[in-house]
Amino acid sequence: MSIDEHGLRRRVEEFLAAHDPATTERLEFLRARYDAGLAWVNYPEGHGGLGLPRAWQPAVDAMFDAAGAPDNNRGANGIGLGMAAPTILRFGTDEQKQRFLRPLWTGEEVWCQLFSEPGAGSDLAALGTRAVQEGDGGDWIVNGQKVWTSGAHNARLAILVARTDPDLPKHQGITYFLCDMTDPGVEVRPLRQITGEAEFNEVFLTDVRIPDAQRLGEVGQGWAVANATLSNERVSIGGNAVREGGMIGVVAQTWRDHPELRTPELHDRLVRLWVEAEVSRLTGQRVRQKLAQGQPGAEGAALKVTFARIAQQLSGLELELLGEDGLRYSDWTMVRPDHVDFTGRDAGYRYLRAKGNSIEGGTSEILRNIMAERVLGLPSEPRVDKDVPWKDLAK
Amino acid sequence: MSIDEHGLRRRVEEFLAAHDPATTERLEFLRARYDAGLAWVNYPEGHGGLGLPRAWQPAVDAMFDAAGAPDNNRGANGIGLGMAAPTILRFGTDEQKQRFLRPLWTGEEVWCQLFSEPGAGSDLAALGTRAVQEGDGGDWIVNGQKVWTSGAHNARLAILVARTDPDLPKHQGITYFLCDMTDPGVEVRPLRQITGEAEFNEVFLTDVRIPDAQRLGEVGQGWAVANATLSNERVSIGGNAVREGGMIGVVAQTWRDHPELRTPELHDRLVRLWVEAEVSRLTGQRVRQKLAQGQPGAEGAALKVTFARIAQQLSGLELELLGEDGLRYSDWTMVRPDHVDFTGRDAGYRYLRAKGNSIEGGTSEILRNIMAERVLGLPSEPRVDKDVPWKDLAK
Amino acid sequence: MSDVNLLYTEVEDDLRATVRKLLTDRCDPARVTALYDGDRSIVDGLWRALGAELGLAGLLVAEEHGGAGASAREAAVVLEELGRAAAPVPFLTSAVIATLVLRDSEDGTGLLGELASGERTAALAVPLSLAPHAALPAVSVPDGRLTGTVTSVAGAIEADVLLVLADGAVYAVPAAEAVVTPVISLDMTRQLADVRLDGAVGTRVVADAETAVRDALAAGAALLASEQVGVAQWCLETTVAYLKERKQFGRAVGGFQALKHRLADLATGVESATAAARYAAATLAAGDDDLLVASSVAQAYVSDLAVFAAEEAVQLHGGIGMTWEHPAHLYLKRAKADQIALGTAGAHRARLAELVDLPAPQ
Amino acid sequence: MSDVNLLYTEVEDDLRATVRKLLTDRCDPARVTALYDGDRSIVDGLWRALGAELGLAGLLVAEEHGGAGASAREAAVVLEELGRAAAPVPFLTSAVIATLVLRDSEDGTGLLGELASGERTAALAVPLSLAPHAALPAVSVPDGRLTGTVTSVAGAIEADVLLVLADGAVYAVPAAEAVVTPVISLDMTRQLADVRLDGAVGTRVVADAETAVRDALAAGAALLASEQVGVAQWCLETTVAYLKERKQFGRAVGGFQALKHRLADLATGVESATAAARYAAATLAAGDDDLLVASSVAQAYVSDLAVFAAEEAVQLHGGIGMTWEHPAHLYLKRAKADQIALGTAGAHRARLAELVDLPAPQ
Repeated sequence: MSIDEHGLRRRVEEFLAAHDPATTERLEFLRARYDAGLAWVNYPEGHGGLGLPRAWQPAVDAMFDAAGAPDNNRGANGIGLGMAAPTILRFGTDEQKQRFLRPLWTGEEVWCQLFSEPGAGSDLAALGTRAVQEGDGGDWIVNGQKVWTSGAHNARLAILVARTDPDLPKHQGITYFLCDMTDPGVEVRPLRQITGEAEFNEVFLTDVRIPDAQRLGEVGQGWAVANATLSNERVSIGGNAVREGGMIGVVAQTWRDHPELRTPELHDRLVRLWVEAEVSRLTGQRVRQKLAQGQPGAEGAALKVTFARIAQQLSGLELELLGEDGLRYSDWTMVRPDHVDFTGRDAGYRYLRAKGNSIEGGTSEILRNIMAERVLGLPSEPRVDKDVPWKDLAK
Repeated sequence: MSIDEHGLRRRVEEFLAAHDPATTERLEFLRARYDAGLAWVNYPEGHGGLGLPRAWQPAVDAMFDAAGAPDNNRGANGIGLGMAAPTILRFGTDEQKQRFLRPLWTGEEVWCQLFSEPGAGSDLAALGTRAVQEGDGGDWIVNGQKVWTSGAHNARLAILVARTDPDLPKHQGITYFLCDMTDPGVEVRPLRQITGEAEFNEVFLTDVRIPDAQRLGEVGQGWAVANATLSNERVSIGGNAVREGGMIGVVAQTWRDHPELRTPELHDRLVRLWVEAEVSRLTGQRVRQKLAQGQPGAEGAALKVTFARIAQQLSGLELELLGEDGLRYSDWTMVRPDHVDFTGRDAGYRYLRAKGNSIEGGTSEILRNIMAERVLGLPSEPRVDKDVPWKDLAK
Repeated sequence: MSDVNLLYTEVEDDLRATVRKLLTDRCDPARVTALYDGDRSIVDGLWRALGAELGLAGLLVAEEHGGAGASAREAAVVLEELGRAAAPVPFLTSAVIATLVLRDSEDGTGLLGELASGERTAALAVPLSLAPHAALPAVSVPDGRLTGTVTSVAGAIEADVLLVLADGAVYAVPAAEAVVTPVISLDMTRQLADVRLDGAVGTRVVADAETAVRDALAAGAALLASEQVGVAQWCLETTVAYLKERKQFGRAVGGFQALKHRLADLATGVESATAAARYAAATLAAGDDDLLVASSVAQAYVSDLAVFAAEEAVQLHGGIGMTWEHPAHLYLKRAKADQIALGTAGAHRARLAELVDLPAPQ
Repeated sequence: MSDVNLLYTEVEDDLRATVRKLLTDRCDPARVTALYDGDRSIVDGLWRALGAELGLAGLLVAEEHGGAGASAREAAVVLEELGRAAAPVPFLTSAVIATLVLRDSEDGTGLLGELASGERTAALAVPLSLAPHAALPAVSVPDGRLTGTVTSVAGAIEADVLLVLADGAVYAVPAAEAVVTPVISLDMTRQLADVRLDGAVGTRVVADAETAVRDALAAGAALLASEQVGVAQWCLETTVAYLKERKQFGRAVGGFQALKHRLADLATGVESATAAARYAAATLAAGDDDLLVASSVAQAYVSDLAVFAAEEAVQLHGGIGMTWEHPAHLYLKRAKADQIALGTAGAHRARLAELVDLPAPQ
């Protein structure tokens, strides 16, 4: 059964007629929307979608929004929606898709990501968290430490990579799991950042038990699965949809609001950055047009590097523009924010928070390697660790 | 016999009294000055010096200049004075010092440098020019091609590195020679550059014969000797002695002369570069003070990198400042200049010529490696070619 | 503003392939380099092939006047290819700028048809460095005869007709009526000339010079960005290819990480420049109100990026990039001259600040 | 101008060693970080040890007034060490700026002696961001009593005496006469306060505020550069050490060429910054006419370099540099606040343009 855009619109109208957002209970509404295939229309039927082009989704969302439909907790479940879901869809068994995708989309189950480790950093494949299976087909017992986990204290489930065979070279001995965050062996500690907030967590895993049914992909195939997750992450960062979106909008407004602070040198820097932000917006638009045409590319990496650079330069400029006010800060109290807004709070916060933009989700250095090798086809670094068993690597 | 600064001054006065610059024949005067140890006072007695601190030389030169003494053709013999002489002094036999240093200093014999090769580039040690000895203690027969040789068409002698054992790893099979440029096997062809001029040459060596007595250092020791030569080269580049020396002086003058061309953005860039040029002047001064105290350092590399960057940015800025006039050039005719002035001719020439500043005498990339490894002690690149015989290397 | 197509259509890809093939066959770098030694023999034949035979001279001219009736998007693709080849033809000056000056005029249609067919070639008599928002130069017409000098005019050497501003109007002046003195130019692939008129006879072809000329210059600036993209693409691709081949220290030089990161940054810049130039061309093609912003954004970004690309190409080629033999210098000189052409990046940033309400300090 | 010694003398090296030892012992990064949570317990003891016991409070005070009679060169060395430790002491505000305001005054010598001994600590009541050439703030003295507010004053929290500008003169006001309200500051290692005077009683200590205050601020700017050099040196050295240790992909991260080149550039910048700061200090010490140029060159260059060094340190430490636990953020915040302190780099460049005859467009 294939429908056109017009048919899709009609289907949304019919759904809304049958489920009045004003009177239907929130969760009931969301579950029904999922079951009607109107959650993410590009997903297959039976898993919240209708197998339609992804490009049609925005129109559907707009119709639901206009009708006052409840939202599915997008802000708090970005990792679930953006990273866990497409990975489960691609690598999961039917049972896993059945079990996890609906409560994920409705926001009943929030997800976090247990990838990074203090000892591994950019070299994610060097991770040392161990998972040992209790006999063939038995549960996996996981021990180790993860870090940079946003939302871990609110999450019900996690995507997790762990080492299942230390005798293999590092990329080969990794397996991917879906981990229950309510397991008593999971301890979540806030990790305070330079902004004063604790937006991330450290997660300590002690004899955490994961059924083999919650393994995603084959044993030892975890690196490939994790890479699929990560490439989903990067596309979502970088490039504003509208002119003066993001940091440039904030700083341009500060400029317009404060004629008394203007100097020629700051003007020159601001206008340069305005141009760069506008060009990066156009570049993002072009990348999305390429993706929609199915043209491949690692340009998501370039967009993210550029996004980070511009955000950092703009937020640094804003403090110099503010001068005396740039010396003042709002609040150093440690809090665990539910929601992170790169352009929110005060100028000092924006400056400090922007420093993370070139680290989280792949450092700008790693992304430049990716661009050089995958886009330009330049030779990779001489690899000293490629064929060495993980346990014998220098650490 | 050790003398103090006062004694040195008196010695110069006595020499000038005995050799009136106005009436003494030029070469006779220069040879006498050399023999009196007043050529380069830090050189040993008998070789044009008195074994005194190098820092005392400027005062001596100033006294000779003030007296109207003839100059020793410095401009045309920079490679001889700056590179060949210190290397001969350090590695030469007594006979070699006796034979070569005096005519070098007096300018009777101009030198050039036969190091770079088209196939080797920054990887100088990969050079392929071959030197084969005719029996034990016999002459060496040299074949190969050199490039980027300035002044080759005016030179009487050359410092030359050639491969004497292709079966050894690349750094070990090199030997250093003093080559007679009048040998019939030496062919010099002008190499035209992007400025239109041919400031450099290609030199083709066909069965060039060099007596073993003109070998400098042991057979196979050429790499160490060449490195001594190159570190002498770099100290001499970078850092102006006076405020607004070099490119910044030229561009600042253009700015002052043309109020009608000024814009705020060009002003900002110019003032930034003025600051950088001034700071680089101070940095050069500090490096020279360190050297005078005997504090070691590879800061010559940093000075040269900075010098090139500033010269390039300034000369690029100047063309934008000139606008319409920046679109015009003086002359594309191919000439072989006797003398190169980075800040001479017109703005277009300055812009193009400055591009060479980050290539000649060690590219900025190679110099950054040197700084990272020698100054900061960072690990060197994984070397794939260190222990491989030269003849088996990828080329 | 958001739904403009920034990719290339199939028609545009086909046009590109045709132009590239012709340039590969007939625009040999050695003959281009010969321009610097005064040998201009490549120019006429190449322009005849491109302008008249391929019909590019009339690309932007309506079909009713004998042109192809194509849009600025196609002209942009042609300019990308001309930039990639550092081609010495008066396409930008005659088929874009001079053509657009005449396009909406009643009086100039005869000339427009001749330009479209490639029969004649024209040049607008302004300095190449003139920004679209700068004061326009004009000669005087004391007795109906044009008298005065305009310096550093691009395309004047190749032109049969000069479009000269005087008295608020545009006059078409046969080149034979003017003294056209070639200038030794930084970029000899677009050699400039000084134009002197001494009581020349001209035909009034556009009544309102101000609007027609400013619009044509803004369009020229929007499209020049595509030429600059072509220059930058050549520099990037040639450098990447060279560094994959060139071995130093037993490895391909392109495998050294410091260079990889620089090339990644350059590639990012070239991708961004392409987006900016495409947006400017598409906006121009659509007659979108955002043209002035799009055009200045493109010039502000792409001008500097193309220079950066050419400078990186020279540097990363090492000594070979400094030689007369290697074509890199053709692109360095073209990129630097293009940066100044139709207003520097800085001039366009200053203009943008006004357009997008980022006021300069008073 | 050319023969100034830009190196460190033996006396200076000895002073550095003493200060560094004390800071290593008593300026623990964890206690410095605690300032951000309102625990200021480190400040008093550390300042007593440095200022009074080591005698740094009187470093710039003549021996006849109980000081050490040292020069700005020694003060610069102290500031380098304070920068390296991100030390939260009022040396710059009290022992440099306030002290220099009083130094040439007849009336202030009593207070000067108390400052020299470390008995009392003073602060000049101006915003930390004030450039030496900017308009000076002043309070009013309607009836001989001082009334008004000065915001964002550095060193006010630690001060017993505030030096307040009013009526063209400088008044010494006991802190108890003022309402000093601490400000949550971007850099809590130099926490600011707002100062409110409401009919406060003060003693007139300097008759010509204009000259004394501007000279003191220019000297402060010249010497702040040395603090910034210290910050930058810490960032460079800590990052290099970390990258030699940290392994990724089976190798020390510091062996990857892209990072090596960045660190080489950073090291070049730190060396250059050191030269600029040394020149400013030496020029100040010698009473050289070139001071204003030297001071603005140092601020124009070193302010930005220190921020760059701190930003590179955070980035090259990866995630760990973003954590509260790692001290890198102390230096990032100090560097950024120092960049704004006593005029931004941009403000000093604008001043320099006037001093060295590079006129801005009219």
